[in-house]
Amino acid sequence: MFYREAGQFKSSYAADQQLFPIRQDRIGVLLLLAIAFLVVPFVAGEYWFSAILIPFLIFSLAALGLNLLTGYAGQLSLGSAAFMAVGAYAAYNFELRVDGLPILFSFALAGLTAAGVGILFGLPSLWIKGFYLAVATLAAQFFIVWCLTKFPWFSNHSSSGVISTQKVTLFGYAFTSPREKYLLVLTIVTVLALAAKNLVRSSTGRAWMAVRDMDVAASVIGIRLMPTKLLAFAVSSFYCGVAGALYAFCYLGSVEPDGFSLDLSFRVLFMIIIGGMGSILGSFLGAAFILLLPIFLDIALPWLAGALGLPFSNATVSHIQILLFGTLIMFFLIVEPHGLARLWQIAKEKLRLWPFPH
Amino acid sequence: MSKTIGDVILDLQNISLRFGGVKALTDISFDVREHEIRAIIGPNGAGKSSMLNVINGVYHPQEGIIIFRGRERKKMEPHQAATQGIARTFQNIALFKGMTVLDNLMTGRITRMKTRFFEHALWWGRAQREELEHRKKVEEVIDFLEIQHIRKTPVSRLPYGLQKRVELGRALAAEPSMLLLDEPMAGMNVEEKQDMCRFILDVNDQLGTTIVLIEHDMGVVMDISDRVVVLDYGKKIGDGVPEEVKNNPEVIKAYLGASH
Amino acid sequence: MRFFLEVLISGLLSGVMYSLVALGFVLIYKASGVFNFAQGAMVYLAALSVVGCMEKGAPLWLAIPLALGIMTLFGIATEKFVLRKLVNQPPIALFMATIGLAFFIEGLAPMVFGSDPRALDLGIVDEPIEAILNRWGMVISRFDLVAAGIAALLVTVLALFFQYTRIGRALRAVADDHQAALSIGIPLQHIWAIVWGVAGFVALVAGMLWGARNGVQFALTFTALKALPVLIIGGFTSVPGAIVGGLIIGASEKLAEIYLPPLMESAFGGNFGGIEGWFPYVLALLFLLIRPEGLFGEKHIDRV
Amino acid sequence: MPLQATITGPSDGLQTFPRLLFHHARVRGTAPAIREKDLGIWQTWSWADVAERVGALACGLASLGFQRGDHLAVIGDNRPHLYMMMSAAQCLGGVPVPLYQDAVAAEMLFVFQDAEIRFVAVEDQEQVDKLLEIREQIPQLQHIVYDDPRGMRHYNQPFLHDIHALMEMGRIHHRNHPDFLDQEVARGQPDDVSVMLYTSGTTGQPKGVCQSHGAFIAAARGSMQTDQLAPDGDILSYLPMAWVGDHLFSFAQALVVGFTINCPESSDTVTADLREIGPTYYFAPPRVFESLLTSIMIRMEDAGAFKRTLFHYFLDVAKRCGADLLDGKPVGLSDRVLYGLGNWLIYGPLRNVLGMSRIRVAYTAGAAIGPDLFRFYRSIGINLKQFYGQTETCAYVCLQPDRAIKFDSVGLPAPGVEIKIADNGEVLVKGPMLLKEYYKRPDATAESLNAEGYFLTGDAGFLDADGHLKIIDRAKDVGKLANGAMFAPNYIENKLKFFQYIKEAVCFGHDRAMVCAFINLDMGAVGNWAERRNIPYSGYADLAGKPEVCELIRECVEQVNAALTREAMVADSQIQRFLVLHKELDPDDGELTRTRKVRRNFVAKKYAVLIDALYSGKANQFITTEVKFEDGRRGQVSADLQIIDAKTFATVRKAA
Repeated sequence: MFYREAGQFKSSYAADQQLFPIRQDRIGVLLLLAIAFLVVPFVAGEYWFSAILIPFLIFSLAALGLNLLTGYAGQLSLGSAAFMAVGAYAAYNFELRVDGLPILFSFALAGLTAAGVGILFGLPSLWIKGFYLAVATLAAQFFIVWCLTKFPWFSNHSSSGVISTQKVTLFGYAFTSPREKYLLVLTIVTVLALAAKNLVRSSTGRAWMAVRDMDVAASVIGIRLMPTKLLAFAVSSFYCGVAGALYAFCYLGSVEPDGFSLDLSFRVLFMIIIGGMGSILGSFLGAAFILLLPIFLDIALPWLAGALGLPFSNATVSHIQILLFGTLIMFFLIVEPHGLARLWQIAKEKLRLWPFPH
Repeated sequence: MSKTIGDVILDLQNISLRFGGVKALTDISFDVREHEIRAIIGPNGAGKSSMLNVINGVYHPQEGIIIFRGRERKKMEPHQAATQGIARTFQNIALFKGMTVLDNLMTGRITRMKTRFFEHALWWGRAQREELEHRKKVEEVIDFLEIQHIRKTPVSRLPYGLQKRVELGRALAAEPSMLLLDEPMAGMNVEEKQDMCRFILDVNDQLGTTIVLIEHDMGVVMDISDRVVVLDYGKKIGDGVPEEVKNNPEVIKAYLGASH
Repeated sequence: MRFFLEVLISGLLSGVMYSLVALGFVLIYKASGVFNFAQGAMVYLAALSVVGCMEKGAPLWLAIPLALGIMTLFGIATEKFVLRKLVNQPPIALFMATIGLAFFIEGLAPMVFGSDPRALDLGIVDEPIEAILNRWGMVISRFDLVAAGIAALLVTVLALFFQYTRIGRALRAVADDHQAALSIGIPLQHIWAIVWGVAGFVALVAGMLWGARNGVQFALTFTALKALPVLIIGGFTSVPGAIVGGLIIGASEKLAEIYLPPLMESAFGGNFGGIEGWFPYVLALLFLLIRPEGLFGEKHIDRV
Repeated sequence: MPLQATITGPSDGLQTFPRLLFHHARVRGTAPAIREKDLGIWQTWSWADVAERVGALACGLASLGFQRGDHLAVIGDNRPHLYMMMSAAQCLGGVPVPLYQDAVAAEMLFVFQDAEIRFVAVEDQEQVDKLLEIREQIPQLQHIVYDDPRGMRHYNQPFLHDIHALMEMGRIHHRNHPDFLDQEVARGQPDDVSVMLYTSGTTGQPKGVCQSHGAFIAAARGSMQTDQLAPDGDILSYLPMAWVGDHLFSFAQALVVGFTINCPESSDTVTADLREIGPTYYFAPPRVFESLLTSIMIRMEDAGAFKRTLFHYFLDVAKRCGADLLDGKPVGLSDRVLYGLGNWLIYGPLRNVLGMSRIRVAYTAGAAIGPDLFRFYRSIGINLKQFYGQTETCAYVCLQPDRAIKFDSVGLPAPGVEIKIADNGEVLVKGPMLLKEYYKRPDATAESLNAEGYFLTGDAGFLDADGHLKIIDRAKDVGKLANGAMFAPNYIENKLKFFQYIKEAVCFGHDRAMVCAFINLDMGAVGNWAERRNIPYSGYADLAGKPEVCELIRECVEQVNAALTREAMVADSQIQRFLVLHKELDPDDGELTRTRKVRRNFVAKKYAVLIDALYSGKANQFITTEVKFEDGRRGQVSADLQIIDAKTFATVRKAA
C-alpha cells in the first residue's frame, strides 16, 4: 500500500544488489534507526532501558549469532549460552588483566575468544551432522559451564564463579546510566547486524546456505566443507561471545556460570525458530517475542485469573510460560517454519501488491 | 560448420570401485577428448552415475588412475575437481532450495571468487567489486539459458523442467572446461527435451565445453554425442562413435536382455 | 581393587537406567526417524502420572495401568497433532519440534499433577545387600539390583515382542523400508502411534524406577540429557547398542567422578566435583572420532 | 578527438534528425537517451554515447559503400542498436525502412524488391536466416548487419557483419576521414525523405510511404507543445518499429524532445518491464487497456470482502469525480476529500502495480475505445487520451488537449493541421506532416492527395460544435437512409458494443426508412447477470429468448438512441426495431472473419427472413439455422424470435 515501486528501476548491479533495493524499505530502516538513536533515548524510562530494550538488543545479537550458524549454515547448536559465557568471562578477564584496555577491545577480544572456542567445538561438525552435532554442542554447553565454575582462575577466585563486571569506560568516558549503556549496545548491535547482513548476501553467506541446503552439491561446485562450516561456527560464536560480554557488562553487571545454562541456550534457539531461521530480521523479531511474552503473561495471567475467579500461583505462571513456549515452537514449526520473519515478508508482499491479493 | 575435436583431456585407466563387497565398476578404461560430447549409456544399475562420481572425486576408486589435463591423480576431493574446471549436474536435482535462481548461479562461481569473509562483512571495495563482476558473468549465463524471467524466483517454486535448466546454469556459471551431465533430460516432456538438447549443443559449440553425458533417451544420445561408451553391470561393453555402438552385438544383447 | 569394583558395579547398575531411557529414543528413532528429545520429559510425565493417580487415591496396581493409559493417549496425540503434520520436513525440524514437545510436557505435567517433589514407594528398599556385603565386603544396593533386573526383563520382553509378534515385525520393517511396512497391512500412522505407546511404556518403567530412587521431580527430565551420549556410543538404531552404551556411560562416568577430581585438584587446586555432568558427552565425542555410526549402528553411504 | 559531428547553429537549424541527435549530445550529453533491460539491469546509453555510436555506425556503413538515398531495411524487436542504425542511415542521407519483425520471409520479399534494399540491419540469427532463405531472389542485397551474435559463430558469409565490428570499422574510417561525418550531416535537408514506412493496405500490395525529416519533426514538435513533453520523460518502446506510432513516439519525439526511450528485455517481459520503468509517457492500443481492466477486476475478485468493498466504494467515488478532477472541473469538497483518501488507499497503489504511477500522458488509438473503459483510466488519475492519424500523416492529425477531453471524439486538430470535411463526409487533412509521396507509386500519390493539397483519409467524420473531430466510420462503409441522412453502421454498432452485455451488433438501414439491428449477447456477462437474478437458462438460445434479457438489451439500445440524438449527423440513425439473435455469430459459420469482424453482406443474406420481419412490422419470426459444431458435426437450431421496438427520441438540434 505504501510501496511505489514503478520507476525504481536499476541501471547498475550495484543498485540492484544494494542492501535494501526498494526505496520505501530504505526510508523505513533509516526512520527506525533514527527513532532508536534519536528519539528513544529521550522518551524511554529507566525500566524500559534496563528491563526491555537492553536485554532485547543483547538477545537479538545472540539469536543473530545462532541464526548465522543454524539458520544459514544449517548446523544445529544447543550450546549458544556456553559461547555467551565464554564471551562474558573473557571480557571480564581481559579487563581484569590488561590495564586500561578500552572496553570495545575487550568486547572484540571476547568475541574472538568465543570464536576460537566455537571452532574447537565445531570440529565434530566435519564428520557428523544433524542431531549428532546437536549432541556435540551439548557437550560444549556442559563442559564450558563446568570449567568456568570449577577453575577459579576464570572468576578471579570468587566463590562459585560469580563475577562482578568492571566499569564500562571508553577513552575515559564512563557508561553508567542505562541510557548510555543502551546507546552503546545499540551501536554495537547495529554495526554487527549490518555486518551479518553483508555476510549473508555475499559469497560467504551463499556458501553457508549451499552447505545447509545440499552439502554434496556444495562440495561438487567447489565449496570446501570444512572451512565453510568452521567459519560459520567461528562467526556465530563471535556474535554470541560479544552478546555474552554485553549481557554481563551492560545488562546484569554480575553473572555466574550457571546463568548461562542449557535453558538459556534453548531460549536463544526458540528465538530463531519463532523469529525465523535464515533471517536477520527474524533474529530481532524472535528475541522481542521471547522476551516480551513472559512479561505479558506476568501481567495478563493474574488479571485473567482474577477476572475468572480462578486460584492462581506464581508457579502456575511459569508453568504456563513453559507450556506456551513449547506449544509455540511446535506451532511455528508446523504452520510457519520460517517464523515471524516470513509472516512479515508475506505482509510486505501484500503491501507491495495492494490492492491486489496476489 | 563442423567443430574441431582436440586431444584427450581426460583419461581413465582401469578404474575399479567397490562399496563394501559390492563391485560398482570393474576395470573400466576410456578417454574423453577436448570439445567432444561423450555419452555414457547402459541399463539401470550399470554404474553410470558412479562413473561420473569417480571423475569428479565424489567417489574414490580402489584401483585405477585418472589423468586430467596431463595431471595424474589417484584421489581427489570434489572441490578440487571443481577448481580444475569440472562442473556437473545431478540426476535428482541438487539445487540449493532455499535460494533464488540468481543466488544458485552466483554460488556456482564460488571457485572464482577471491575475497574473504571479513571483506564481505564490510562490503567494501574489492568484495563489492568482485560481487558485481561475477553478477555480470552470471547474467550472461541467465541470458544464454533464457531464464531472465525467473531470475529472482526461489528455485523451490520452479517447475521441474526449469529447475533442471537452472542446475545446468549453476554448472555453467563456473565456466567449466568439462561438464558432467547426469541424465539432463530425465522426466522432461518433448518440448523441454528439445530445449535442453539445444542448450547442450550450444554450450558445446559456442563455449567449447567438453561434455560427458549420461542419458537414457537413445535417440538423443545417438543424435548429439560424438562418441559413446556403454556400461553393463559395472563393466565396459562398448565404446565408439554412435554408429559403431548401435551395431555392437554385445550392446544389443545387453539392451535386449535388460529390456525392463 | 574392591573399591574399584564397587564403583564399577554401581556405575553399571545406574547405567542400566540410562539404557532404559535410551531405549525409548531408539524405538522411536527406528520406527519414525524422529530423534525424540522429549523422551526425558516423558519419563517425568510417566512418573508424575503414577504419583498423581496415587495421590487421588488409586492404589499402585491401578495407578500403573492408568499412567500407561495416559502415556499411550499422549503418544497417539503427539503422533496425530505434531509429527504427522511435519512428515516432509527435514529431520532437524522434527528434532526441534520434540524440544518444543519437551517444554510442553514440562509445563503441562506439573500444572496437572503438581510440581513439588514427591516420593514413590514401590516396596523395594534401597539398602545394601547383606549377603554380598558379608561375602565380598562390597556395597551393592538391593534396589539397584532389582531395577537392573526389571530393566533386563523389559529388554527381553521387547526383544520377544519385536521378534515374534506381527506388530513387532511391522515395527522392525518400518525402520528399514516404509513401503515394505505398508505391505504387512498396518497403516504407517498406526505403527507410529503404537511406537509412541511403547516408548511411553518404557518411559513409565524408567520413570517409576528413577522416581522411586531419587523422588519424582523435575530433575527426571535430565535423564534425557544422559541418554544422548548413550545413543552416540551405542548407535541410534540399535536396541543392544542402547543397553551396552548405557552400561559404558554409567560405569565410566562413576569411575571418572571418583578418580579424576583428585588428579585435577593436585594439578590446579580447587574443587572439581560434578565431572559426571559433562564426562559422558566428551566420551561420546571422542567415540564419534573413532566410530561415527556408533557401536551397533549401521554405516550409510551418501548416494548422489 | 571524439567521434561526433560538430554541427552548431541556432535551434531553428535543427531540421533533420541527425542534427537533433548531435544537438542533444552537446546540450545534454550525459542524460540517458536509451535504456535496454539486458543482463538483469537497465543498460543505459547517454546522448553522447548514442551520438558516438551512431557516428561510428554511419562511418561504418559508408565504408561498406552506403550511398546517399540508399535504403536500409531494419528488422527486429525494439533494440537500441536498431534505433541507432536508423539514425546512422539518416546521417548519410539514407532512408531507413523498418519492417515488421514477425513477417515471414516471403512477406518481406516484396518490400526488399520494391525498395531495392542493399543494406539490412537485423536483430539476430532468426532474421538472418529469413534473409538467407530469400537471398536468391534479392540479388541487389549486399550487406547484413546483425546486433546479437548468438548462434552466428558458424556463419562465415562475407556479407554478414557484427554490429560492433561495423562500429569499429566506422571508427577507423573516422580517423582517416575526420570531416566526413560532419559534411554528410550538413548535406541533409529537411525535405529529404527520412523514413519509409510500408502501409499494409487492405487491397493490393503494400505501399511505401515516404516521410521527410520536416514532416516527422513538425508532427513531433506539435505533440510536444500540446502535451508539454519534457526531456526528463521516459517511454517504453515495445510496439513494432515498423509501425508509424512507434516511429513517432520512440524516434521522432525522442529526438525532438530529448526524452529517454526504454527497450524491454523481451516481448514476454513487457508487463514487468513496464512496472520497473514506470514510464511518464505511454501508448497502448485499446485492447491492451481493456484486457488490463479485465485482469484488474478478476484479480480483485480473489480479494477479501473488506478489500473488495473498499475497492468498489472508491471506484464509485472515482467514477463520480475522478475524471472531472483530472480535467480541472469544479468538484465538491467532500468528493475532493474522498478522492484524496481513495488516491492514497486505492488509485495510487493501483497505478503503481500497473506501472503507471509516473504517467503524465498515456495514449490510445487504432480502434474505438469504450467510454466506460476510457473514463475508468482517467478517473483513477491516468491522463489517458486518444489521437487520430495515419501513416501518411505521421500519425498526427488530432490530439485531445488537456482539460478538454471528450470521450467520444478524437480531439481538436493538432497544431499546424487543417481539417476539412468533404461533401460525402470524408475527412480531409492538410499540414506539414503529410507524406511526400508513395514510393514509386505516383498513381497512388495522386489518388490520395487532391488538387488543394489535402490528404484523403478515407474516414468519414464530422466536427462538432466545439471543433472536435468525431470519426464515424470508414468512408466507403457509410450509406444513406431513405431520407438521405447519413447512415454509419460501424459507428452505431460500436456504441452498442460498448455495453458489456452486447458482444456483436449488426445494423441495417442503407436505402431504408429506418435502422434495425441484430444483437448478439455476451454470454459471460449476460449469463452472470441472469444468475444473479435467478433466471434459469439452458444455453445461448434459451438465454437470448428470455423476456428479461430482451428488456435488458432494449434499455441498452434506448441509451444508444438517446446518445445519437445529441449528434446531428447521425440523429436519424436511431434504432427503431431490433432482435436478439438465437445463435452466436461464428467464424466457423462464415458470419465473422477470422479476425472476428462481421461479414455484413453475408449475414444480411443468410438472415434475410429476419430482416424482412424487422422491416415488415411483425412481432416475431420463426427461424431455423444450420450450425457447425466445434467437432465438425452439423446441426440445426431453431427459435421463434421476438422483435422488439425501441423507443426513439426527438432530435435535439443545437444552433451551430
